[in-house]
Amino acid sequence: MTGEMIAFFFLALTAIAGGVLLINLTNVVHMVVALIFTFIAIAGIYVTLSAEFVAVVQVLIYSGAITIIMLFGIMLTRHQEKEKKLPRLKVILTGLAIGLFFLIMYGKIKDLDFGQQNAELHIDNTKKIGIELYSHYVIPFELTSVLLLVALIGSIILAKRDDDEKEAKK
Amino acid sequence: MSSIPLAAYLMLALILFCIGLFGALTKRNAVIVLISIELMLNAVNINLVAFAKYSINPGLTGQIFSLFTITVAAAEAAVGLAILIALYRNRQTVNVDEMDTMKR
Amino acid sequence: MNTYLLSILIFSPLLGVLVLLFTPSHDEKSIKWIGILGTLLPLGTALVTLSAFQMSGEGLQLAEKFQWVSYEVFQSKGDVSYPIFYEVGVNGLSMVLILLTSVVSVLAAIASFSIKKDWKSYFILFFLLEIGMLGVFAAQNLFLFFIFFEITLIPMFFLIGRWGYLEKEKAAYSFLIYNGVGSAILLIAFVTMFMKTGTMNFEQLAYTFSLPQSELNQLNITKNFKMGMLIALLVAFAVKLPVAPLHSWMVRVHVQAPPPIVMIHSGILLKIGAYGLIVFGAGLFPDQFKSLAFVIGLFGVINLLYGAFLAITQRDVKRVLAYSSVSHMGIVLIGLASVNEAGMTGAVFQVVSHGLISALLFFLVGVLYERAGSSNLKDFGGVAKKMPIFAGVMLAGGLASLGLPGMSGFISEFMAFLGLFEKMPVLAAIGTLGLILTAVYVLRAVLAITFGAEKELPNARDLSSTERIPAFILLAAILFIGIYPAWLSDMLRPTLDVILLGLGG
Amino acid sequence: MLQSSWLIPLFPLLSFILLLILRKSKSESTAWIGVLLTGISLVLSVGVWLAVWQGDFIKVEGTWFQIGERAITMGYEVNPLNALMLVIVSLVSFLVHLYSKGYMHGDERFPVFFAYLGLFSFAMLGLVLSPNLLQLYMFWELVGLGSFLLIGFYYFKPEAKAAAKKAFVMTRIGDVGLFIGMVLLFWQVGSFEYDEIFASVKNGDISSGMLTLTALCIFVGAIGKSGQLPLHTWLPDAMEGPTPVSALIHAATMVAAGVYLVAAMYPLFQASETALTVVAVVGGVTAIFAASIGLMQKDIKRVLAYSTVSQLGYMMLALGASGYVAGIFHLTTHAFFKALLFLAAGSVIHAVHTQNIEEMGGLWKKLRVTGPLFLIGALAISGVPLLSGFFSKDEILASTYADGKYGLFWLAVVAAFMTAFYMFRLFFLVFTGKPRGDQSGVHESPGVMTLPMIVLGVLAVVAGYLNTTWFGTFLSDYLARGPVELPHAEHHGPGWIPIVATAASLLGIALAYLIYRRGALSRDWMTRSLPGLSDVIYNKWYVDEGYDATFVKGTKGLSKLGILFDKYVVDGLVAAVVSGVQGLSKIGSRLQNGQVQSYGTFAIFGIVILLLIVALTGGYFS
Amino acid sequence: MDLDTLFSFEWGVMSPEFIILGTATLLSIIDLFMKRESSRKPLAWLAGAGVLASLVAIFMQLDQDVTSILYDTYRLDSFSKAFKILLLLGTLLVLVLASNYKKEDVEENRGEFYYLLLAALLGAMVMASSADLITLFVGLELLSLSSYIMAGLERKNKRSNESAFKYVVSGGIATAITLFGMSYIFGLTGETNLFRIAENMGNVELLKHSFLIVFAFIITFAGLTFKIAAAPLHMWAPDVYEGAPVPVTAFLSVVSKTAGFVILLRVIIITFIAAPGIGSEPLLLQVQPYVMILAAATMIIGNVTALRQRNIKRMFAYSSIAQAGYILVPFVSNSSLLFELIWFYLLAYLFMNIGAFTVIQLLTSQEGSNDIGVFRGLFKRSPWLAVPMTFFVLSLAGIPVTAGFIGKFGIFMGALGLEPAHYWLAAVMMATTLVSYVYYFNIIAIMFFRDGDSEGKRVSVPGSMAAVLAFCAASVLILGIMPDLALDFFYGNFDVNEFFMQIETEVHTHDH
Repeated sequence: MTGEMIAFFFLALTAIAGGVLLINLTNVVHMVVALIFTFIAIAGIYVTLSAEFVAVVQVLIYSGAITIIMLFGIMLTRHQEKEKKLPRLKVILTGLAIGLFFLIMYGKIKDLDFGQQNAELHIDNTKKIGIELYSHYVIPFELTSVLLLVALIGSIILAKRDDDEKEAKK
Repeated sequence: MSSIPLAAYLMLALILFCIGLFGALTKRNAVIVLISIELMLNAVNINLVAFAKYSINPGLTGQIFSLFTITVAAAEAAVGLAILIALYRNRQTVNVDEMDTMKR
Repeated sequence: MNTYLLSILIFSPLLGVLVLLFTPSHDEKSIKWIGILGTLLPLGTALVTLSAFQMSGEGLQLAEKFQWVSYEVFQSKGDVSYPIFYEVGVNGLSMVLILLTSVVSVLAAIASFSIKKDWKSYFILFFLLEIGMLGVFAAQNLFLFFIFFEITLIPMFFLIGRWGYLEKEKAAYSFLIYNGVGSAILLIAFVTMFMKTGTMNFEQLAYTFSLPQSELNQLNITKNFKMGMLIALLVAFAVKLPVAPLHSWMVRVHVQAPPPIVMIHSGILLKIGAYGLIVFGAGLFPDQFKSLAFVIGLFGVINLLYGAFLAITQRDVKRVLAYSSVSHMGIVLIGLASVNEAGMTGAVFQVVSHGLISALLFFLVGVLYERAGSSNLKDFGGVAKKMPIFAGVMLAGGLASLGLPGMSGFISEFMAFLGLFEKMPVLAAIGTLGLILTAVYVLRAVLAITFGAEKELPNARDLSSTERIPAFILLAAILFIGIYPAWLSDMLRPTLDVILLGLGG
Repeated sequence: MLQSSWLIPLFPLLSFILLLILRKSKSESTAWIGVLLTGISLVLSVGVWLAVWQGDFIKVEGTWFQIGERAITMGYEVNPLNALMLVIVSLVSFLVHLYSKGYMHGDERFPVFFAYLGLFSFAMLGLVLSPNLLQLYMFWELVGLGSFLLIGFYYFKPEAKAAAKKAFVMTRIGDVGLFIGMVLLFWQVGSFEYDEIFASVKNGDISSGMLTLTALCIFVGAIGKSGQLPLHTWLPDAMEGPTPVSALIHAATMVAAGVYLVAAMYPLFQASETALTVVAVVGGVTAIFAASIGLMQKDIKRVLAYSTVSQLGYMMLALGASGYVAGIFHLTTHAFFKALLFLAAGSVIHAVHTQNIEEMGGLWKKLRVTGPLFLIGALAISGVPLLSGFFSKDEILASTYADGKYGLFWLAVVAAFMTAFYMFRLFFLVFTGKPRGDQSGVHESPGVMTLPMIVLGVLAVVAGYLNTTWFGTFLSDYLARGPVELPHAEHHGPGWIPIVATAASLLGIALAYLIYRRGALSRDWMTRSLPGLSDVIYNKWYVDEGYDATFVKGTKGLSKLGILFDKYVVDGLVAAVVSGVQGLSKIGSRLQNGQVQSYGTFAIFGIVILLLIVALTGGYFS
Repeated sequence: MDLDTLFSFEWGVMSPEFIILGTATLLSIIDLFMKRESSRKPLAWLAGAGVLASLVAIFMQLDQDVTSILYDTYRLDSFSKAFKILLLLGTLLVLVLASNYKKEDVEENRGEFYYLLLAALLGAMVMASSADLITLFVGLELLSLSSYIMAGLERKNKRSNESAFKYVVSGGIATAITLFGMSYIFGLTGETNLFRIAENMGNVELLKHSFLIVFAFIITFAGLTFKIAAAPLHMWAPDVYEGAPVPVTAFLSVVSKTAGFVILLRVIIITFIAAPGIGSEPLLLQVQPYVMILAAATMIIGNVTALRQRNIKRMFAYSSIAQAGYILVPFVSNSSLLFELIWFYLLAYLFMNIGAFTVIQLLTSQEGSNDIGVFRGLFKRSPWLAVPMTFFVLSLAGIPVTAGFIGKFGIFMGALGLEPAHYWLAAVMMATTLVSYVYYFNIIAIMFFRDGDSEGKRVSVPGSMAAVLAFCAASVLILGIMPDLALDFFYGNFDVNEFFMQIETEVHTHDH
């Protein structure tokens, strides 16, 4: 067993553990924190897959940005600390469907192997990505900027406090 | 050379995807629902990145795809949260199962 | 002129629509006149068409054809295109029905005095309905037929639902859904045939289906396919005709719709079913039709007896007439089932004759309802005293309905049974029971109103001079056909000969 | 002359149309239109008859319309049989027109009555002139229409309404038989023409089973029109119509149409022994059955009506017993004396305004014309020698005996006895004894009424000499020129037959005299001695009640059942489909519970199910 | 690759998108500098002008050959042109609705509203014009995100909030599912370019993984049914349609749905056209039954559930679910008439649905209720509103002389023209159509047969709305009477084969 293998197992376990905690914890904040572990572990997984740049982005965006805005979201809204369970039957049914889904997929991906791999992926990873983004994928890239702009404006107009509301408070 | 098989990554992704899905469908807190969706997208990203390395035609494409996914996911999370806050202002609740004024 | 004569005929009611659109809706008198004049226009055109029509001419006359819709398929089937044409034409059969349509429409328009509100929209819908009816009979391909067939549906829905009696909406929905079922099946059958053969034209289809089986195999047309198509068509038109047990919508419509509309519905719209059975059933799939003849005959007899039995104890004269229509449509089936000249002619005669008779009777019931505000038999008695002409015409109509010689009903009954007795004498003999039952219920209903001790009727006036026009014209037509049937049979013969040739009879 | 015979029915039709147009006229002189036009018909008919007597026949036909290659024809034909019928019909019709002028005096629908009479005469004459079965059938139905209109003339009377309806429906049952027989013959022969049918019968083109079947079907038609058992019940009820109508339709013409039909189709019947036997049996049984009912009726017209049924049975018996001439002979004589009787009865009713014989009595002195005429009629129908009824009845008995139908023969003799009895019961009750009702203001009818009666009275006496063994068999010779081959030229039964017949009728008269004139026997003698039987007879053997309980109730019951079926099964199925869709709709909207997570679960389920199907069908586990 | 190569592409072919992008940018800037109180009407005109200009640009491109930029991340072919016309036309009409929509919340953000509408349109257009998974995905998300925001635009309306949130959650899950499927498509072939994927799908090595291909197909397909609101991801539609502002609902039911079909056609048809199924059959043939089940389920669920609706917007949501089911029929049957049938139906659907929503917007905003009762006695009150509405409803129900009938007729041709014919699918479609008569005609019945108490209360119709109504009604009728106008246009200008035509643009190897 190579060190890479061990690292993978450790990271995978962390990621899954974070997920399991997300399901089982009752405190909302704890759930988010548990998920941070998962996100970071996934970043580690990316590293093992020679995707350093993606790993960094993962840490920045998921473990950083998204988790934090989610925490903000939790703080901004009043919520029960202890989450009540949903009706049991519903949970079981959902679990059953997802379990089946898992089993069906599992059976076919467990021996998926193309026997090929790209060994040079980590060389100049970031640079290559940059070049690709600005040449081959320039159109979706530019489109993404529009998308982010939309998200920005949208979030502002939706979440902004009304002026009249403020006046009313005064 | 790495000895970790492609299947291991895919399996991990599948597990996380299922957990995310389960969370999205059973958690009552809207924020958790949103974050569970993020987890699902993350699982997809693992797939993409793994396929970028192990595939018939390995290359950077998968990683780039995953970058777009991450961006989009972030935007989506932001918008989702904004909507949630607007909703919270009016309804004073973030419980998903209480959002059922429209049915039939 | 003759080139577009038929199209002019079909769409001539549009002129009325246009004029009405620019007539103020409060000017009821003008609207009424426009309504009547607007139906006279198609009648006039129909008469011109009749004069241009060669009685003994075989095949299609006054045909028009141009390409209308085209679907092109490039790849898999190798440049096959599916053109849909606008093609109309008349043969003896459709000429007769077009005449019937235009005549009954005029009379129904005159009879529309009983309509009390929204004259303008009433007549607009009325005109649209007439377009649909004229088009159905003139259409020469499945697509066009279907379109006109459906066009009749919508105005009818409105006319029943807005101007009908108490349960009008229910009746309108029944009408819509039942006929929807019929047209749904029809559409599936039509499109299937179209896709198999690449044509929608009646004659081409008939030709294609008559090819030897070896050639049909190339088109993937099996005997079973033909049988399936025929059964689909039979079911579809059975709804329209209607054949028991698919008749309850028709009863509802006859009871709830305003009288002039029932005149049209019972007089013409039901006949589309019969027309379809003849043209598509017997015309396209003669062999299969022949092998189903017994079933058709059986349904005919069932219809005849079922309708008659149910008519006997109805309390409402409208219901009596409605079930009588069910019964009389059984005679059409009987005629068709006999698959010979006599039966087929009888069926068409019945179509025309019942068109006139039921129009007359429903007109009279409308008059009665207008006077008394009721159509329950119990509320009437001895009407003959105050309304002798009404009573006389009603009796005459009833007698025509029960097939008294000298009136059109007799000829059709006689020929239909004559036909069936050749092929299935036992069934026919059972069917003749219907003739007795018909007499029973017709006399019961008619006599209950006109004979007996006089009951109070607030507005008992005899037929006014306006009301006499439709009554006498219809009665005259009934007598004319009853006394001189050759006029009709000569016109029909070439067309029926073609169909019978296919049937090998 | 013969070429214009087609005009004969048209004059009454013209009368019908003219009078219908003049229906609002208050003037009773409109009646003369009808009288005049039927008079012309009568003259023409006599002319035609004379021409036929000379030996001229005619048949003219043209295509009416075509069914494929087959032409359906219309036209007219004159032969000995129908020439005779023409005369009878137009004569009686003319006389009845005349009589009605007086009888209907004061009726507010006076012209309409004459219009109806015209329509009926038209139909009856047309029927007689028909050269083919189809045309006959059409006029046959129109005759029914005329009868219907006339019976229902007093439309405001519920009884008249019911009677008219009953007459139409009952005869229609028979008509359907005729219809079936006619159509079956058509497909056997390929034509409706009498000639061609007879030719086919002669050539043996039709199988014997089919012959019997068609003959019987046609006979069913005759049963209906002629009021034979079991379709006789309409005829007595039809007496609700004005009395002249009864004389015209229910004595002389329409009811005779059934007999005429059998006679006209005689070659067909001759070809089937079974058919003839059936005709004879039905006729014989009807004769005695109706006579028995006639014994106890209290309504003057009903007595006459049952008598008519009985006499028609005689005619059928004659035809069935190969007594072709005898049947027609009796048809002729009966037309005269029965019309006479009805008109006389009408005159009585006109005078006393009641039809119940219990309320009459002692009218002989007041009705000095009607009384004797009625007596002549009664004597004629009873078969008292030297009057017309005697000869024709004798002929029938002789034929029956000669044909070997001895049972029917004795039945007929008994019927003759009964006939004599009830006729004289009637006579004695009405004209003799003390008045039992209010008879103030009773006076003899006017001349327009008595004149036709006198004409008929004369004929009732002399018509019998048309065919006697004493003077000559004119009628027989005359009919022999027709298309029908007379079976065996003459039946000369044993010489004792007239004696027996005379004895039977005299016995009947004597018995009636004893009971109703002398009171030698108590009137309720029979009621007391045989209560059950008399009850049954008084109630007309409960036939009406029987029909009511079976056919009428049965039909109504079936109809009600049908309505229930329509409501619960036919509509119920539709309702089931509708509620099925609505149920689905309910489930659909319940699934849509507003919970976004449920939506997701639903989606995952959808996907998983699809994946499972793929896995299972694709051999995932193998 | 340097700037020269970058500039060497025919960027001109993207002019429709650039126009939209430019207009959107301009809008947001102008909006920023406008006074709060000033009317936003000019912005609507500007937005409309932009859409119109873009439309013109597309018409000018009609005879342009197939062009592709950067490995099909953008391609201009007949398919994209044909469907972009629909998208633009739909948005143009929705803009009119939006500019007339009066709600306080919306008023405040009206500028953003137009901007978002254009952004969503841009996403949809990119979807129509791309043959690359990544571009398609980003386009899809641009459309989705804008739609989420628009649905929630009435910030103070609880229903609007709720609908937006449900939309986000459902959409997020759907996105994840779609992506999960796509990741396998990508993974198995190592490509994001659709044509290359198709090539690689034929790879013999993949035969071992045929199950995964089918799974990927089903998951992707199911995920994509979200946009067209077809089963099994249809359940968001009624709630979102009900809560969203009417113009947004119109947009979702027409433009967004059209875009959904566009991406479905692109991804599914191109990618899997040569893919092997389990065993020896081709995949598309093998999965036909499953897609048929989905189509049938969609029609049944949509039509049957619509029966119980009293809320008019909700009813139209179910109606639009059902319509999606109809359009899936030719898709399922893989007919050779596939593109023209779908295109024609969507065109017809655009007119009838937007027309109907125009009337709905006018009525619901006047009456302040979404209950179907707002139609009560409309014929008496405003016949000129009732009559066009009748046309739209009849067209939706598929009654002749309307465009809807021709569309349905075409669908039948597609379903029945094959060997073996899909009789049962046609039967399901017909049966559910019958069911749909009940609720469609219910609207008519309410308008015509029930004279309400709101007698005399006429509905005021602004000029631009009247124009939309007239245009839609006329189009519905004209296309119903002369469908060749549209079909000839389609056949004359578009070559379906271009859809399958892979263009080898210069391949840039990574030489560094």
